[in-house]
Amino acid sequence: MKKMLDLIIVDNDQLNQNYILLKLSTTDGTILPDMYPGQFVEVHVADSPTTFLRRPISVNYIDKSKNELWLLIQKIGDGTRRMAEYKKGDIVNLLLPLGNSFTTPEHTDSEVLLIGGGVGTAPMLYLGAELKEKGFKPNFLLGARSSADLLQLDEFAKYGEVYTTTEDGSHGEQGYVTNHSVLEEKNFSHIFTCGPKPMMMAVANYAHKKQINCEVSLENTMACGFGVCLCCIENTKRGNICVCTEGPVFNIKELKWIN
Amino acid sequence: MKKMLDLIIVDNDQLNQNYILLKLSTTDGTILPDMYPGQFVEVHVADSPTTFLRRPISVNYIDKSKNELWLLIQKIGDGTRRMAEYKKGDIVNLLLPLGNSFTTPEHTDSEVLLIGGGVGTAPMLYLGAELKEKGFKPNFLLGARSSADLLQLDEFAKYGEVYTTTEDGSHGEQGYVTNHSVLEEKNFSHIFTCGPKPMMMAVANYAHKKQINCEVSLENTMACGFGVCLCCIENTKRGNICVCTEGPVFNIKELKWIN
Amino acid sequence: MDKLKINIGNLSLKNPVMTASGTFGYGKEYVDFIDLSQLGGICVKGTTLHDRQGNDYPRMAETPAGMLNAVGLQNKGVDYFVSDIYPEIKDFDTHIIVNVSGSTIEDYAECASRLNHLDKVPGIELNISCPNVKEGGMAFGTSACSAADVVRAVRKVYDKTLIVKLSPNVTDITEIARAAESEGADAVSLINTLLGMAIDINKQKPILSTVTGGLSGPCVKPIALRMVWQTYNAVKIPVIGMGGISSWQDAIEFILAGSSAIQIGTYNFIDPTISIKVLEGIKNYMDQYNIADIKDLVGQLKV
Amino acid sequence: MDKLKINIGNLSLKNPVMTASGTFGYGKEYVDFIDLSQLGGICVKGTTLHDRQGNDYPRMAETPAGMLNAVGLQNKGVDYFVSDIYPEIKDFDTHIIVNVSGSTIEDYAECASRLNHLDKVPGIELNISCPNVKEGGMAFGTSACSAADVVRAVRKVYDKTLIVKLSPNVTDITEIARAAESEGADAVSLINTLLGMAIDINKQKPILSTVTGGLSGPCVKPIALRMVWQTYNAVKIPVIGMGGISSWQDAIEFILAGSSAIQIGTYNFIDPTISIKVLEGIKNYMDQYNIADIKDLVGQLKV
Ligand SMILES: Cc1cc2nc3c(=O)[nH]c(=O)nc-3n(C[C@H](O)[C@H](O)[C@H](O)COP(=O)(O)OP(=O)(O)OC[C@H]3O[C@@H](n4cnc5c(N)ncnc54)[C@H](O)[C@@H]3O)c2cc1C
Ligand SMILES: Cc1cc2nc3c(=O)[nH]c(=O)nc-3n(C[C@H](O)[C@H](O)[C@H](O)COP(=O)(O)OP(=O)(O)OC[C@H]3O[C@@H](n4cnc5c(N)ncnc54)[C@H](O)[C@@H]3O)c2cc1C
Ligand SMILES: Cc1cc2nc3c(=O)[nH]c(=O)nc-3n(C[C@H](O)[C@H](O)[C@H](O)COP(=O)(O)O)c2cc1C
Ligand SMILES: Cc1cc2nc3c(=O)[nH]c(=O)nc-3n(C[C@H](O)[C@H](O)[C@H](O)COP(=O)(O)O)c2cc1C
Ligand code: FES
Ligand code: FES
Repeated sequence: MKKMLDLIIVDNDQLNQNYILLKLSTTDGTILPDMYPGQFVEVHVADSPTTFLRRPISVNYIDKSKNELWLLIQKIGDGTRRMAEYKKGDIVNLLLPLGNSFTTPEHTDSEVLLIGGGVGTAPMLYLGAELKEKGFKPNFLLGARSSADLLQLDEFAKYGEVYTTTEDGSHGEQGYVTNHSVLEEKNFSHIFTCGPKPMMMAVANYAHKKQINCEVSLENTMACGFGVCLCCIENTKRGNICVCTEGPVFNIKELKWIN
Repeated sequence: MKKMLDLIIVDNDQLNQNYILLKLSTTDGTILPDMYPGQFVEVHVADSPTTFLRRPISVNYIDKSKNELWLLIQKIGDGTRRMAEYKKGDIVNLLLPLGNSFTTPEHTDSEVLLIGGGVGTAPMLYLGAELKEKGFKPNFLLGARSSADLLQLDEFAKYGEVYTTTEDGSHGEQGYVTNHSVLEEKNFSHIFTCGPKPMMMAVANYAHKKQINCEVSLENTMACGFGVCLCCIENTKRGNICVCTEGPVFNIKELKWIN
Repeated sequence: MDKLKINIGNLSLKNPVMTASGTFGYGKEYVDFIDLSQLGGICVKGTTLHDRQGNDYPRMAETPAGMLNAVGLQNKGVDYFVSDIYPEIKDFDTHIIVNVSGSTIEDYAECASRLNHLDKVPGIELNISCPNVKEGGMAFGTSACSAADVVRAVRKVYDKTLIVKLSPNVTDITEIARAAESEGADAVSLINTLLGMAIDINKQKPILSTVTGGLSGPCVKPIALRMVWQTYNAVKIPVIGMGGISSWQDAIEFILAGSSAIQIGTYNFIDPTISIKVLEGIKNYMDQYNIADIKDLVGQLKV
Repeated sequence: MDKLKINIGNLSLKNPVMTASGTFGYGKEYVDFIDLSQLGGICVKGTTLHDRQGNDYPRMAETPAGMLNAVGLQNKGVDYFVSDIYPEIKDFDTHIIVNVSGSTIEDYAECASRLNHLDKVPGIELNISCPNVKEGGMAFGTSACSAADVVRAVRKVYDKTLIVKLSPNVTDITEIARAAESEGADAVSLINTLLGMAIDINKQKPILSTVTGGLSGPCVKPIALRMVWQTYNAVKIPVIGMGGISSWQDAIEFILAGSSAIQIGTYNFIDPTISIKVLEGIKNYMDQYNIADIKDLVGQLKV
């Protein structure tokens, strides 16, 4: 069930000058609604005159023991910059949980690969954590421009093997995620990915060629986030459908991406 | 010369739940521009989505020794409420100084009365301080609904005799300023007033009857504050003129108030 | 609660708070957030005779205190509505108004006639003002003559409450309102979106795939309010006001300007519970000012 | 700096950044804040043949991301301008454009003719779009026919650069633009304010003394941009774009949509130095994208 909730900022961790990690909890100790990997929230940025609509942000992680929702945020424009200024104790209004979620593979011995690019790594953390909890052994392949954009590596390491690529070679292998050697070394049955569209398209093509089951999480311009404005469409094989309700997670078989 | 300046909040004193006193200074220690009693500033409330225009606020006091500009603010709507949340260290953008100022009487032995009502007491503090510095012995007559709305009484006491009225009798004489006994007891040659329009009109009528020289400081809806939008007019004997440049201080002889 | 009751044609609304077409889906998307039975009515998504895929992506641009949309009436057509959606929503304890659009007069009429028999749809809102479709749409709403033609055709085949939704992209909205009235419209609703545009200066391209799109949200409120006031003074049928309502104060402004009912659009995206808050606010305002019947507020602006 | 030069009729502006009439006084009010010689031009306050007291107070209402005004062309008349104001401002090192208004065609023409001989006023902007005066004003700007009549009359008596300022309160702004063009206007400028309204729900009265007033500020930007784009595609004379510009990014949008020059209005109230910031931003943008001549940006939107 979707809710509109006022949550309280428990922590704002300035990861570096471009990224922050917000930790939120309920104001009265009630348990956060169930949220699944791949889902997102819509943040109301109340005090930014230039931010009229809510901002969609993925669930980065749910710390069940602490009753915390984590949001990993890249400073892009006024809305995200304002969020980056939130202080412990501030109240933020959210719609949540929104969207569908990644599909858990049937067999826990499936070799699963979670590919994140840039801030698109955000949903991969929670997905990895949940997969591990269910008995999978997730592999993470994280790509970024340079090491400064590789975030939460320690967190990822808690849930599986972490591979990285950077465009400038400052961390892990140099190049794009689709060139990483682990793709040759291991035999993946499932790929989950989120990141810049060109990266996801490359991943999708790779997965298609190798006949690997592949789900991608799309970003899109959203006005509502819960299926009423019809602004966030992806032109899929089933026609124009809403990313915010029928996605953000899509199996590549549904998309018109493969060439 | 008018300036657009970023000033820094040095102190935000929550006087009570409706009023705050902001103290601002320059960010780099340069001396504040000269400002005269009756002048005002236009505050840019940057982070209130519902506050598009600047907000006019009177100069409450200039603490020359500390290089501080004081603004006394009543919480009315979103703009003033946001100002009330400013914290030490916050930067605020202001236009200043704006408007004309009160006229200093020629002889320092003139019996001068400064009448303030509600938040209209704001400019009276600086006016009283300046008059005292010039050798006058100002009398202050401050009116409010109840004692909670009588502000800065200790400050006023530094510069002259303080008389008060409250509508509920919780401080000073009960009733309106125009009923205060000091008006009978002393022989005033000059009255300066700022406050709600009905109060100022009553004062103006009283002064006119008694042939006391009287200046009033008008409030008005302003879009610019420096004479270009022509929104802030008062219909005077000289026609429609701008309160923000030809005022806010007017001699009652110029106004069409007296009946 | 009777003091909030209001009539639009034969239609009796339990209160004047409705939600605007294209911003409220089919209502069911909001059941997690609010109790729909509290609403006066729901205008569901624009419906056309045939299935429409709508415009290409991107369809949205944020603007100061508002947004542009270029959805282009994406919907599965009236028959799908009747067979698949209607059964799911017909038992909501509120009035469901179907917003009807078309590219030709015949389409409008045919679409309307297929809705005529639906028990739980007591009225339709004729959208002669959609700026986001190539043919028809707004074109009908920008001339009194073609507006009259559409309304006349639909009136012939549609028996229940007929609301005509007007375009603000005109020199004189009262002309169009009078044309609709004279052809038998039971009410007019206004405003639809204003035609606007936004540009991505890095790509040097329009943000919307359609170049221009429809502007809505608080930014349009002053214009909408003026048009409601003008129209209220020009026609005898009820006026349903909308455009930028984001608070109960806004709703009161629209009612004072002459709106018998109001619709909330874009702000549902920002606060999906806004309609209920607006309703509460109207009630409190009426209590505060001792207003015994909402009808005593409609158009009571002192000028 | 030559890469910023732009021509409007015979008038050569050193850069495309101008300030809008009614928001910049006579320029002198801004000398404390900025160096006027950096501006491409200044449109001074609306001037009429005779002295006008303007409308009653209140004349202003704040609205979401904008404001309504009902100043009503308060000014001391053209003769006072010529005798008292002109001498004070004529030596500013920028172009002074006088915004001319009237209630009758004869007034417009007479007012324009009295400005014809002023050496340092190289052009006038004909305001056929002011929504805040009872007679004339906007009425001229909402029909192609009467717009043509005014422009024709003024063109006969005014030799220098004639800019016609269009009203956005119309169904089709390109019609009016073409009418102005065909009567010899050297350029069109747009948009003037949109007719709007605001209500004080406690007093149950309009906030403005005139009930309705003119809406301006960032809220109108999407509408203005759309109209500039439409007009640019409809006429051959230069288009001067305005409406809600509050940043250099906004100005670039207007230029890409077809504005040869832009004007900044309401935002001067919020930031009196905004015009200079916009100019700097345009320069940087041109550097960033290697644009050698501003003319290569005008209307270069890729659609
Ligand atoms: C389902 C979903 C999940 C998301 N999850 C996250 C997340 O976990 N963390 C996170 O940091 N961001 C996430 N985003 C992206 C985030 O929503 C945007 O970065 C944010 O809305 C930008 O708001 P702003 O006000 O800061 O910038 P704006 O002022 O809105 O935009 C500034 C500039 O960036 C461009 N821009 C805006 N949004 C995007 C975008 N999505 N992609 C590329 N360019 C854009 C604009 O066109 C504009 O030029 C997600 C988006 C979606 C749709
Ligand atoms: C020259 C001048 C000097 C001023 N000096 C001071 C000062 O020193 N301290 C101070 O606290 N205030 C002062 N004011 C008043 C102050 O500018 C307003 O209270 C402020 O603009 C309100 O902004 P807001 O956003 O909080 O409220 P808004 O949201 O703008 O208004 C909320 C409600 O209050 C009403 N309102 C707005 N402004 C006024 C007003 N001026 N009078 C009565 N009702 C109003 C509005 O109509 C609205 O209904 C001064 C005004 C002027 C013109
Ligand atoms: C995303 C979106 C889709 C819309 N779709 C329709 C529609 O299908 N039919 C219609 O008549 N109006 C449609 N509208 C217009 C709204 O119903 C309403 O008239 C307009 O948005 C003004 O109200 P607001 O400012 O409260 O949103 C749409 C508006 C938006 C924002
Ligand atoms: C207070 C005010 C007064 C105005 N007076 C005039 C005027 O005298 N003549 C005119 O042509 N336009 C006048 N305008 C309109 C502006 O010049 C401009 O066209 C409009 O405000 C849109 O631009 P903006 O959104 O940047 O303000 C006035 C606008 C405002 C806000
Ligand atoms: S964002 Fe509104 S439907 Fe997806
Ligand atoms: S506030 Fe603009 S002229 Fe006074």
